[in-house]
Amino acid sequence: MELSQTIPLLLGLAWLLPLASFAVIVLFGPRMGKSGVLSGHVATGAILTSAVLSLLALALWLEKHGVQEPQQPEHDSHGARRMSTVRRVTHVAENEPEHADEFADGPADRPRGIQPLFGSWYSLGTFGSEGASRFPPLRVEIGYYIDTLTICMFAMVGVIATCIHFYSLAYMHEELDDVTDHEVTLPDGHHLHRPGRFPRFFQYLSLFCFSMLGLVIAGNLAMVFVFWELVGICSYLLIGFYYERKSASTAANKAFIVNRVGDFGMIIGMMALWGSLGTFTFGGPDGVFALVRPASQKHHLVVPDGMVRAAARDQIAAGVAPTSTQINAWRQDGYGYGLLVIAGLGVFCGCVGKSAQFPLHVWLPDAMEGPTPVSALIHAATMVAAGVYLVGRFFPVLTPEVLLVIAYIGGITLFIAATIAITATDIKRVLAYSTVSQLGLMMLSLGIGGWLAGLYHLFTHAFFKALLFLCSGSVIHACHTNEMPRMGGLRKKMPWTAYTMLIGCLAISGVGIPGFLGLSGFYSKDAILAQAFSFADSSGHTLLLVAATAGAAITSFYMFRLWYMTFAGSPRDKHIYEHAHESPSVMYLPLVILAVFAVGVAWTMPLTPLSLENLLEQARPKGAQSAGQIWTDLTIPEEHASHEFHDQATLAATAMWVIGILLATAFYGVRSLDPEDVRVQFAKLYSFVRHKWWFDEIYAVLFVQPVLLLSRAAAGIDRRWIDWLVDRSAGWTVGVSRVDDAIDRWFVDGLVDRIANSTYSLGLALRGWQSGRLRRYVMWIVVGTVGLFVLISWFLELAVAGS
Amino acid sequence: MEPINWHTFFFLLFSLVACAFAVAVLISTNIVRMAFYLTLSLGATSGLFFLAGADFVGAMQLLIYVGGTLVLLIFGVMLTAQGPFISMKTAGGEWVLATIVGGALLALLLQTAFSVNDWHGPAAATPSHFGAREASSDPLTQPFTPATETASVRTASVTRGAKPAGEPSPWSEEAPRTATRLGMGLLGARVDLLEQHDDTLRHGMSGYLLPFEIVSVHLLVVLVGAAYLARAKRRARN
Amino acid sequence: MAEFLALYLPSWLAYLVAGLVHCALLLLIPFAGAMFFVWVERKVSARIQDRLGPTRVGGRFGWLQLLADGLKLINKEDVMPKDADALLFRMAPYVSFCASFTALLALPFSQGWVPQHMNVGVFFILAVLGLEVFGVILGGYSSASKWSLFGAMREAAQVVSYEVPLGLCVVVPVMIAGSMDLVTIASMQAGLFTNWFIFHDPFTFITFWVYFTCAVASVNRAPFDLAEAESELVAGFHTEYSGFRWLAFYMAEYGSMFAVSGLAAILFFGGWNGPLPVAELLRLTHDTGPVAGYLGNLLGLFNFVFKCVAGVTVMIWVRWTLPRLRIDQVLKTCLKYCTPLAAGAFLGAAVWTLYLPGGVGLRSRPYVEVLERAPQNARQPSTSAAPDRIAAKPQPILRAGGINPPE
Amino acid sequence: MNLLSQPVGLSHYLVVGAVLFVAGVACMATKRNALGVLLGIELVLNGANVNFVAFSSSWLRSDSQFAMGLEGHLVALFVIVLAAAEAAVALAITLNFYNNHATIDVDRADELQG
Repeated sequence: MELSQTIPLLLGLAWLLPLASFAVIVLFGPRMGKSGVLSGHVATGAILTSAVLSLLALALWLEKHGVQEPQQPEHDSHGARRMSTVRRVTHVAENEPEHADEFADGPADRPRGIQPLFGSWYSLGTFGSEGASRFPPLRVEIGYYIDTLTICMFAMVGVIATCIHFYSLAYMHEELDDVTDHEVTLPDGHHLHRPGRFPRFFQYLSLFCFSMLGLVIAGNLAMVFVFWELVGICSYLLIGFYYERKSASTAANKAFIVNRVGDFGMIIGMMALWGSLGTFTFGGPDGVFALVRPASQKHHLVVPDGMVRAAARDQIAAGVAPTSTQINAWRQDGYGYGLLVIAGLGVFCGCVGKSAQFPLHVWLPDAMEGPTPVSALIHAATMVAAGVYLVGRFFPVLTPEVLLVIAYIGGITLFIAATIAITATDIKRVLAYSTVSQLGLMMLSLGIGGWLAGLYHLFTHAFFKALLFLCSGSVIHACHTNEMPRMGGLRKKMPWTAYTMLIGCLAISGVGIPGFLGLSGFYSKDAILAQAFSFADSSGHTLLLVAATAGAAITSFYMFRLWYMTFAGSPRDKHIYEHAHESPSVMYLPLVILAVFAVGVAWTMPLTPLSLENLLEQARPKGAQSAGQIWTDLTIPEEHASHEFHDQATLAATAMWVIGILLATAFYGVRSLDPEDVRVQFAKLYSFVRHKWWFDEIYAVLFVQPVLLLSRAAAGIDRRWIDWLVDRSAGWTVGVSRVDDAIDRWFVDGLVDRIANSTYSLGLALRGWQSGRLRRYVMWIVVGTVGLFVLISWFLELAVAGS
Repeated sequence: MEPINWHTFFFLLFSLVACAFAVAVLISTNIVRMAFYLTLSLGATSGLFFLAGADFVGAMQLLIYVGGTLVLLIFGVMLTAQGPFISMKTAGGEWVLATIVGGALLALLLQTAFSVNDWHGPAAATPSHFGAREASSDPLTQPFTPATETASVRTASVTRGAKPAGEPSPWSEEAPRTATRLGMGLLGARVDLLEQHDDTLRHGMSGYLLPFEIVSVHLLVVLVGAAYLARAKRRARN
Repeated sequence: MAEFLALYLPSWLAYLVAGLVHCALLLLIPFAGAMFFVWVERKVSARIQDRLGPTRVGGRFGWLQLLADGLKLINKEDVMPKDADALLFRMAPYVSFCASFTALLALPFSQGWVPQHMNVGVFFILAVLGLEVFGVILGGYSSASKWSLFGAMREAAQVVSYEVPLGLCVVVPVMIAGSMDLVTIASMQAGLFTNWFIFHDPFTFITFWVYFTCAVASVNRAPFDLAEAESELVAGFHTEYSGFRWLAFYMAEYGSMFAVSGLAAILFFGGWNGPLPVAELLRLTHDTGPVAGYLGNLLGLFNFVFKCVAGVTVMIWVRWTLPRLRIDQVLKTCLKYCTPLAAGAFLGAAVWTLYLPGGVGLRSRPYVEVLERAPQNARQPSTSAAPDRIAAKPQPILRAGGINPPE
Repeated sequence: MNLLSQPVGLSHYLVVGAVLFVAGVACMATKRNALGVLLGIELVLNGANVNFVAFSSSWLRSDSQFAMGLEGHLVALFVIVLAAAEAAVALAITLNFYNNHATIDVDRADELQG
């Protein structure tokens, strides 16, 4: 089969398999094996298969397209550095001549073009008809848009999800039989005792995998939105998995509602797109990308005609003919640019909600109420990254202004979350906040034009954060508490977990030896930092640079704080320490696998250009960054330009992680400094950060209370006025019905009775024929037949004779 | 002497058996024997089907009717086989009545059967059809024996030329594979109509997929219903 | 043969004679077959029970024992219960016998050596074998004995319910072959033994075993012989029978055993095609000439009969190995195990044939070849027994399947 | 011999069908035994089947282009199958009747008469 059919087929299968397992588990879940234990295996098998399929697709893709050498200008300094690193096996000499033309015509039409595969599997419906408006009819399709990014995402999601499924098999085992939930106390003082929900868990997981993959492979914005909501609902269901716990159900609702806020923005963005362009599809000649960055314009950002016309509708209404020249004139005047910005911002709003960016980041930490594998899969590796992914996917449409907004939102998020993570003591919350801040980092990087860097970090982060979460899960599994202060010294008890987690921490702190080798985080972070440097350099937004750098430091600090508090030192809670134990192998083997990925996912396969970075490079959207039209002095630097800053980026990153780790070691490792002192020293600051910057409280005051008040008022009105009205009308109705009743009794009934009586007497008359003699009936049938035949033939003769 | 037309011979044989045992069913009073006679009658009828070239229907008749239905009936017979019910006399008056009415019906049917001239058999052919007639009647004069197919049928089928290949007698080489065609027909593909050169006839003929489905569902329902009734009765007993 | 005779006799006589000869040949199977199998059964059961079995009569292996049995049975007095339904009582054994004998009528014994070639052969055999139960029921009913009645009822219940999985199993090879014509089916499995349908795919493999079980049940042999459960019903439906009528029942039983084994051999084991295509290798086909073809057919005949005898022997073996089931167990076996298994296998085989039409990789040659070879075969004027030109009919699906308009 | 040498035609089949049919009808009309009535029904259906098959075979009639072709066979098949179903249900009903009234005399099944 031709590759362009094979790949969608493979990915489509990989996408649908979890759905199948979901269906199976929904139907037969509890009946599969003893209390549904098989459902776990079904789900695991499904996701394993789709992971294999995705990897197969990746292999096919590589085998078709290969991987180009990264084609960025090499400066001798980097040249030396590159030569010495394993990452890039390229030669300065070869790349030297390329500079000139590259800088000449910009990256727009660099021969990076691997055409993405796009198409439609199934059309859900077509709204509007051809030629009814100036738009093509809106086709809501199940389509696909596959480029290297998609395939990599598939592989990543597949692998991680598989690991996590295996892990969950063991982690959720107590759900197999009845569970006594010690966190729920019933009114009668006992703890809640409920049947296990093993199959339900895996059915949700499968549904989630299906939705996530669908979101990744989606070929148009509408489909993205659908699966966007699907992953939302999955996360809702899984956060509220222990829905008897008040905290869990509130957390689930919180996550759901907060996400709705974001999705509202997203819907606005979609409306802006649809209302002006009349299409949702990404790919294709009339797809969004092609409209915004037409190849004719060397893929530069161009406000599409549709938006221009939409903006200039008054003139058109006034009778100005929208000829192409006129439209160009309008475009020069900046018509429709606002729409583009709105579209970008709207879509980004969705991403803000989904990947917990600054105003809406509050849900993610609470989402940790869900089972740990869920936190690992959904709230660390995949779903929350979906926002970043969507920004990356939508990158071509985003104007510099939007990008700047994104960058700042990301920066703020990064910083806030990082600070909160320092003081959090709940092991999962620490990780949650670190997730938030890492997502902020990615957003920031995307916002400052570091497309590759951002997505690069998305991948590496997915691996080590999933690893970290699973480790924390195994810790919690071992000591049945989330509170780090009650742990400590677990290193000896659970070596596997401890050291895999150590690897995770190193990876996330971006540890590496500059110029030689590093863990995955190292590469992605210094790519981001480099971009931040170049951005700060080109357009003096230094704050972002500071945020990114500081963030890096804080990250490594709290990660090691976490590790030391959990594994190092002496046990603080004897009881817990006694009962702690290493998790079963099915739990720590995934850890090992993920650890391997966390270390090596960013490495280059020796002697080949094959590396994650170069892979993503293939998917980089065409088109150069243009200057903003609203903030005209704003230009997002090209990413390839950031390589001259690689040195200071690397240095900064290294310095940051060194500082962070040293601090953490000082505070929690060797305890030469006492955190308590600091806490006392900055009591106000501490409580401020400890209370998560009072976000929840502020929101409570700003939004929740007003809504409550409003609803109370509404209830009052309801009771006082509407009820009164209803009672009255009821009274009237009674009166009317009395009259009606009389009419009914006298006229209608009289009529009906008469008919009934006559029918009855007729029946009495006819019943004599009903002899009940079967054979008599047969006789009559035969007689009737003969008679009929005779009659008919006779009449026929008559007719013939008559004619 | 002119050769025996074995088709006729076997036709007479089977039809006699069928009719005779049908009448036997009618006049016998012992219910078990009636069932037995019915078996023979149906068997003979399936023989007639084979003769008429409907081999699949014939086999079906044997399998389902004779095999299934009658076993079922005999079941009933035996379940209710108690002295008084084995043979229940019918009043003479009803006999008379039945005879009259049945006779009328029979007369009617016979009259209809012989009313159409073209139905008297291939021999009663108008000369215009002669070639075709010769051809398609040829196999009939062939002695009836398994898979006898002498040159005459060949030539016949050749001379027939335009005529669809579905026509020759059921025992010749080009015997219509009714099984396959019926199968395809039940699946909605009327492969036999590909040979139907007469558009007016091909027109409006379609597959039988829907009836097939309906019948299968109907069967299911019937089975469930029968099972239910059977169970209900047992509950009624105790 | 008929044509040959027709040269010398008036045609009707010729065909009569031919038919009679065919019948005589076929009658050998129930008669001689029954005797032989009785002897085999005795010997096998003896061996299984660590005895010697008949040894005296006629030399070492007691090979004359069978003759002695036959004579004894024929000489026995023919008794009939007083208030039996005479007509049915007399009829019953012959009904059974005719059924199982007629089943042999459609069985191709070798390349084209088939008494009555019909293209719904499988169906026909199933149908006719199904009729055998009538004799049993009538016999059981008419002999006015409660044992017989019980036996008959059990038999009826059992056979009626076992028709279903049996039919399902038979449908599987039919589906693979795309024809209900036994000759076509068998000639499709020509070549190496890997072409046999039992090796066509895992499902057919399962199907065969289910088929065999159901076949054993439908000819009511142990462990399914509830109709004549000696321990409970004196002798089941033939309690009241003796002498030749009893012998008829007996022959019917062995005849139908032979028939179902033959059906199995054709459907699953390539019919007259040996494990190695010896006949083809030695060019013993009708392409080389009538005599060679005749020899090839003899070889085929040997193959086929060998397979049938093997099948029957296995049945005997089973009978003397397994204990008898209870009636509820019998029905449970049918409804809970055989039917679902058969249905599943049918489904699987359907899917398999849909996606891997060639069957598993071991096929020494694809069906297509058979199909291509078939028409020339059919065209060849052959001089030996009539039906062999129909030996390899093209797969009807290809011909009449509406995929390609008829020539 | 003349009789035997004549090829039979559609009419002959129809005659057989008619005889079966009438026999069945008469059976239904005369038998008091419910099962007898069932047998009659089978006969009737069978007669109808004979007609169908006869009409569908094209070499029994001189106007062979008017043969029903497969239609007849298919209808016959449906008739057979439905007859089987009908027999099952009717039998079940009969047994029920038998168990409730301890008789299978259809003349006794007249509780619904007027």
